[in-house]
Amino acid sequence: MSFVPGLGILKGMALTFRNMLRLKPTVQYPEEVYPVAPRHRGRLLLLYDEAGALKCETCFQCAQACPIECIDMGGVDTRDRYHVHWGPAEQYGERREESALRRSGRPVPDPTATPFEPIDTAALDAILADEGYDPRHMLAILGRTQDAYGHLSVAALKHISHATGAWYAEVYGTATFYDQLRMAPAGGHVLAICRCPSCTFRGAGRVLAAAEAAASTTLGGSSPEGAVRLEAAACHGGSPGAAYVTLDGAVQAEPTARGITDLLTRLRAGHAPAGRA
Amino acid sequence: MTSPETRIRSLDDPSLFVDTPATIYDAIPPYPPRTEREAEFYTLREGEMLINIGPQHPSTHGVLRVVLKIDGERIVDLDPVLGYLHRGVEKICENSDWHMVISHCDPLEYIASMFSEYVPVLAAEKLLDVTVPRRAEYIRVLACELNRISSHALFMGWLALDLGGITPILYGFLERDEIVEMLAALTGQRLLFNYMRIGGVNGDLNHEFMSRLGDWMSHALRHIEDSMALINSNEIFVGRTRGLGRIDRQTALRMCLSGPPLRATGIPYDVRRAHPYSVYPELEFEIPTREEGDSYARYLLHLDEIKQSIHIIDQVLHRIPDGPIMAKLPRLLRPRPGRAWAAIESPRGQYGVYAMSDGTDQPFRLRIHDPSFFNLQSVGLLSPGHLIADIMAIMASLDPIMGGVDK
Amino acid sequence: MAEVAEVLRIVHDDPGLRFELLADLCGVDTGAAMEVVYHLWSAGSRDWLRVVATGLAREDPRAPSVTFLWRGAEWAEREAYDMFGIVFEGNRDLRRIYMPPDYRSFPLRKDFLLPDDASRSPGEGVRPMEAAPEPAVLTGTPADLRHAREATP
Amino acid sequence: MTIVSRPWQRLSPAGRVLLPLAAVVGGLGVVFLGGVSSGILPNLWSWIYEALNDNVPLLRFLVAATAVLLFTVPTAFVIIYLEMKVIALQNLRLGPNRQGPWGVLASTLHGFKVLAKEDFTPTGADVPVFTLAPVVVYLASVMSFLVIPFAPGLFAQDMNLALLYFFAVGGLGVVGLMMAGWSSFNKYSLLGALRAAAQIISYEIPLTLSVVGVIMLAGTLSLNTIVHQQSGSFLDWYVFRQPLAAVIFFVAATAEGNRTPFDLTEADSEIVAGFATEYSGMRFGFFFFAEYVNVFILSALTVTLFLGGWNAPLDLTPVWQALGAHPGAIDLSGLGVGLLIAVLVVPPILTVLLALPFWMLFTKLRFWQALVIGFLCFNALVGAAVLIWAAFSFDAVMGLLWFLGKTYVFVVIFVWMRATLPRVRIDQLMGFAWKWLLPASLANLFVTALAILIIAQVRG
Repeated sequence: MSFVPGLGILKGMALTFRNMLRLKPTVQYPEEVYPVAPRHRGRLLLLYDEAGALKCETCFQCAQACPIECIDMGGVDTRDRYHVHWGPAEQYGERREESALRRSGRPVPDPTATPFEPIDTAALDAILADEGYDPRHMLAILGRTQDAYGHLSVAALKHISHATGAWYAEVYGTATFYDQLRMAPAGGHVLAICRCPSCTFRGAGRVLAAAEAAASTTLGGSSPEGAVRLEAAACHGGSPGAAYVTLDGAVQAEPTARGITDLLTRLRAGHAPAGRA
Repeated sequence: MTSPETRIRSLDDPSLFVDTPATIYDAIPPYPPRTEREAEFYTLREGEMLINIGPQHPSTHGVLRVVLKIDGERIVDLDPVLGYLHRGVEKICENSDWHMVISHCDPLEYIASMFSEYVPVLAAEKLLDVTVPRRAEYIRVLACELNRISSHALFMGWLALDLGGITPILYGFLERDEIVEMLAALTGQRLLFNYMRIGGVNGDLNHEFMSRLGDWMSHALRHIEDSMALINSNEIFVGRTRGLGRIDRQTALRMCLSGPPLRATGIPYDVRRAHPYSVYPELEFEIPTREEGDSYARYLLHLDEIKQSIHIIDQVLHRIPDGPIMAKLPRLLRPRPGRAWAAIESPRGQYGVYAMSDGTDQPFRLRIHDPSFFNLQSVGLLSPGHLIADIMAIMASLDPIMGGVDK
Repeated sequence: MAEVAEVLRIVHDDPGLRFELLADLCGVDTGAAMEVVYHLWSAGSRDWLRVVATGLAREDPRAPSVTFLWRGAEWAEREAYDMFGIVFEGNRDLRRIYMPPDYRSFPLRKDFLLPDDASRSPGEGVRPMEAAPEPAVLTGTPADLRHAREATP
Repeated sequence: MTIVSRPWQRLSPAGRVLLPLAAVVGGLGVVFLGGVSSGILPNLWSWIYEALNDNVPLLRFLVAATAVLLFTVPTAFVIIYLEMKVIALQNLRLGPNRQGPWGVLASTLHGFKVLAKEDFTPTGADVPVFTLAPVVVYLASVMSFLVIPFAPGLFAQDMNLALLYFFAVGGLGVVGLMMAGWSSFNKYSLLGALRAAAQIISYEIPLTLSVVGVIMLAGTLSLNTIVHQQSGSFLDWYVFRQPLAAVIFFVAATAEGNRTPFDLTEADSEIVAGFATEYSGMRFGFFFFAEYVNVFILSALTVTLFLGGWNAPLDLTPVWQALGAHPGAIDLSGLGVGLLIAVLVVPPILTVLLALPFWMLFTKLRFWQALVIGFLCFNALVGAAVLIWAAFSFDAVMGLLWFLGKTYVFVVIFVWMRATLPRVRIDQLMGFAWKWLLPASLANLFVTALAILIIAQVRG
């Protein structure tokens, strides 16, 4: 195949040379911004009318009509409580993974659908009403629920999620993050150690290390046979002389590493506390 | 080389050792061949090799895998594998109402999405026997022709990019960007416009759109002409595309080609003239055709079509009447039970929809006929005997859009 | 069904008609029977010609292939087979075009059960037509409706 | 937890390397000083001095070779930046302008980024060959730097077989490409490697033959003498006596360096990235730099052979003499102490003088910013002055300027072709080499020989 590099190539080269000297249409984005047409629908923004009121009254028509169910809306009712929640986002994510998992042939673990026994929600509703269904008081709600029921059951967390409108994942996250909140019912005794700086200077660190060695578990967990459970406590600056260590709420007189180790071994051995009825 | 018995890490899960080595180069499918064509393709003679122009490849326009049987550099046979971009649009449309069909059909031919949303609207209007106001018809023609020019400008850039030229793709994008910004001023979006409605269009012409259209029309043709002069007469470009993928009239008809590949063989089949729709009968334009039917003829054809489109836009701007842009239609559309076939001339060929309605507000069946689906088929016929570099040129000149092919 | 090929050949070859351009070939499932719809165009006629081959049995729909007239119909027939299961005798290359090769059911048929994941379900996603479950009647206050998603089985 | 181990654990990994190293060096230093001062160790210094003295040429070659090797890296960076910018300007876009003023640091940052990337070895790759391929390719293109005469006295090694050495080393690059292509266990790279072999071998022949014409005229293979023979005005350059050879050389050089329109080995649209498909990180960086060093060498060789290397087009020294720009013109030593004061006083005055216009014109600028700009302008001025003074006083600097100027003109032409032309098909490539370039170079050879004989007869 033979071609003589004749006029065509040279004309092309001349054109690119001329273009090299021409003004460039590039828009330097951060400094200059290309004018967007007024009717541009690229901006997703919630419209306000001229009086400043929100134009959306959470009728969920758009979330219902959306072909790919990508609209996640949360609505506040008239008494300013955040309660109505059209949230495919939560299920959407799980649903997509679920179908992918099922298509791959693996069994589909479905924690939210695992049957959990319902609880009597009277006490829980009282706590929620008292806190005003406000998701920002989540830690207080969970603490009082644990005091009321002994531990945080899945049913309780589901109910709190529905009532306050926060996602179940958020509530579950808060419950599992703090050491003093426990999801499993505490079988045996609860040994709580304060972790504030003043107690640590007085030896709480060594006590904790000894307790973890003796109960062969870490803070927030319970010993293998469930006799003892280690938790973090808050001495609120109250412990004058020694580290603040409590066993089932009773403050320990000599909170030293050796003392606590003996206590825990006795508890785990006898599975019944010495000297407690 | 690595001997088979050494333990090979699996490609999927590096922590897993597999005894049989990961057959990276094994394009032959593990299951037995299902048809004689598959059996004949996957039996390799002496000196032949299977190579994947894989789903991720710089010059497959979208996600397309082509298994090439090559002997040295020469292609012996070719088997395109589709389905990588299949979203089941037809099944989704059967479960959504007539308005949602438009937004589902938008991303099918995403480079010219004004056409891919115009056809289901046309079919629905045939079923509903609704008359669209003339101003809406003219706006539709205006928007479609603008979109055609932007799609053709991009085509020329891609063809040159697949042949190795770096500059034409950017000149093509410059042209396309100007038009797409104009359409964004009219419709609100740059790529998937979602502008057509059953019975009319979404918004009327506004000042922003008309001013941009005005100063674009003043230099429209001159810009495209001189930016494409870079490759029109370039000896290397002509040498690579002249006589490549030559189709004669009979094979073109037998391969059900449509659009530029068919008109490049001399057959003047253009749906705007063959079966006029909307206001095209009143507009005066002619159908450019070429005789050679090879890649270079297809390339030049796109240039002529841009001239015709600019001519059409000019006429539309002079004749556009006033009046409403939407017909009076109830919010819930329940077309009469029946069937309707509607087809328009998209930049890649005849784009048709066969809509069946059973009286409910959901279409009973929505068959989408995409021109790239049939144009891509002729690659299998044209490329045996050429080199690997040529298959890129042939595919680029047929200009398939994988969104439309895989539906 | 054999006369469809005959009809198309006449329409294609007859000098008076000369419908030499196949605009579209598509499969349709009308619930009762399967159909194959051809659209043809000729320079002479003002409109498209629609040839409908109806009455194909639902269990084993068979239709003659038109690849001897139009080689381009090969992929259209492959797609009809892939989506409806219509077997076109005479097509050299009748295999699935969109679905993965080990896919067992035909998605666009009316008895295809969408929510059930067809590729893994024992019934291959096919639900007997007559046993279509009637939609569960939703009772209770709007609050219950809010969690209707959990309520339905 | 003894005292020693506690700080050792706290040391960072780098610390664990440097600490013992410092200890060892310190110990040796102490031992060496002690030995020398106490006379136990003989005075090493004189021994080293004699060793260096008697093999100066070897030392000169070592220093020159390392200098040239180090010089290739900035050349590659400059050419990469040049290509990015020129192609961008021709594509009607701005090109890199965020890294440094006008994006000057783009290519250096590109180099460091490539250095930082993980270089992954694909499964099934032939590991030793895979890792050595980039080294072979890079060395092949860099070794031919040794032969190029940059300026009258400035060259690494003046071999009398310079051209033969150049083509021998150039051929080595193909071996590297084949190694890369074969060992990466990937069909695309195999195809790329085979194409590279076919292309470079079939273009090596016209390249070499076109140069033989020049050799016949010059009579030597040494590039230095060739450049010396082209001194005088630009009419003595060989391009006017060997025009066809120059064209053939340039076209064959484009194919030799895998540049567009012959860049089939790394054809993006066909075989993904050719032989370099499986390479990432610094290994790919070597291929990348080798390509641009090749561009520089080929244009340098074109300039040396056909455009008179470092000779100026017109010998204007008498004109400069008349203008008083002879080496001794500016004699600063006469100032004596005044020179010291000038060095202290002149820069700040000039900086302020240069800063004033900026400060007055741009109200946004604060005074210290204007001062900085003034200082930069002052530096630019002084640098230009020194450069001009050096150019006129040493002909090596003037020669280097001319040589680099001409070479970068050709580099820009290579880049210009890359922006404009599409790629050639493999059979067109082969056909062009064997059917057009080879006969042309043979014809050129024949005509040159005939011309020499006739001129010899005429001059008798």
